[in-house]
Amino acid sequence: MSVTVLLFASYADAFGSPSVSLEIAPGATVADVLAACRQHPGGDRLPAAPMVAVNQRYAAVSTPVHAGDEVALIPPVAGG
Amino acid sequence: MSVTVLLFASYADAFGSPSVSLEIAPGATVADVLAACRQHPGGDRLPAAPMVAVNQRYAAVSTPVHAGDEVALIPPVAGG
Amino acid sequence: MTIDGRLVRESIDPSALVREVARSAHGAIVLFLGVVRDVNDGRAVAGIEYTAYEAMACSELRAIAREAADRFGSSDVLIVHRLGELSLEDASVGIAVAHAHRDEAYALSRWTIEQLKRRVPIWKQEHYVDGTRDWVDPSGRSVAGVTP
Amino acid sequence: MTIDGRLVRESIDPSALVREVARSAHGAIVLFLGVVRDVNDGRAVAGIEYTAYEAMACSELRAIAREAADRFGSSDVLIVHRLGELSLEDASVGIAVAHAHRDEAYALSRWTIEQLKRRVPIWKQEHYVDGTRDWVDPSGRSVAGVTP
Repeated sequence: MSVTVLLFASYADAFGSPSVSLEIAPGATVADVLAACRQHPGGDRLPAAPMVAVNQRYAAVSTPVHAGDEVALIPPVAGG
Repeated sequence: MSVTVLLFASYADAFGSPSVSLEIAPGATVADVLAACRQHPGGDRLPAAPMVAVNQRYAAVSTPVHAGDEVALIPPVAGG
Repeated sequence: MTIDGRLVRESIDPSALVREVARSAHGAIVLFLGVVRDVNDGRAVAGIEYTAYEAMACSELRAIAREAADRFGSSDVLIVHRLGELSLEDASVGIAVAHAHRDEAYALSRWTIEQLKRRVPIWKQEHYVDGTRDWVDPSGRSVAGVTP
Repeated sequence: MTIDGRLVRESIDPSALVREVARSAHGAIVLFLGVVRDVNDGRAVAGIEYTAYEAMACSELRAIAREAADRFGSSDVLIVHRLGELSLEDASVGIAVAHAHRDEAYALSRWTIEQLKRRVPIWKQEHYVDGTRDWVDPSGRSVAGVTP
């Protein structure tokens, strides 16, 4: 299935894009999405354990990802 | 010598006046001023150890009082 | 640079206080406002009248602002206390402090209001909804027979 | 009653924030402002651009306001974060909290800004006086090769 991953700030710069489309297997988790992102050009610049949000909530690497979910990689936050 | 003592808030209410004039001996201290205040009508309502300011600074009972000094009895403060 | 304390009779404008302490060296501003509440010690409050030993209160406010700025270094501090008749929700005191960092700005703000409550010769008479009035004594001591 | 978080693009008005949280049950209001400083980590800053994952940032801001209000009870909490290009002395964040008592108001304010800095997906790119730009990473980790 196809999943779109949103990218922001330094991650968007690293990938050269505000999002990437990935093909992942049904039953995939956040860990699988991250592995697929690392194969993408620029994906080697991701830190060891980036924060990930699924449907606008912080998610664990074990969180399942379904078709239609909003997945986002969250660079270190710097609000305030 | 003559000293005018400023009174505020509940103390002014107790004495029925915003100030009292007292006669004290040369060489007198804040303690002497307080003793004279207690003889004044309403002076019995003062607490055991009221705060006193001499020339707009908090003073100890041992602080000397000179002619022309600005002496004030300071009720418990309640700013803020 | 602002290191000052003032007594005022008009209402306190939060934006104006903030403007006075803002500088490009400061990353954090903390504004504290003390506000007239509808209840104190279980009694329904209608308003408060603030009075002061004005000359001394002014010099104490300025001294506190100076001591606060010295304590934490490179800070702007402005303390404004209102006198006269205040209604519910009116601010009686405004303390604006600015510092490079927020840790210091919070500590400064807190230190300043505690000093003000301890030292500055200002008094308040609460007016209650039932028509009575009372001098407020935060220390718990009171002048025998003065309060109704 | 106000328990809310918002993203804005216009400048933050301290008096407007204070007005929204003021109620006659509250005796203390604390307003925190984060402001663009002229220096960060020893580099001269000319301005900052803030961006966000807007939908999630909004819901995190609201969640923090709600958690803060629940933590301390009977409080009003308003968090406003600005996005876009900011100049020196512009406020990037404003947090207004109101509570019956000042102890709780200070604690609430402090808790809220720390949560915001930890959780809300907002990023800043500093623009330096020397013409360079850099993503700010308060955690110290950075994306290899992305910063110039």
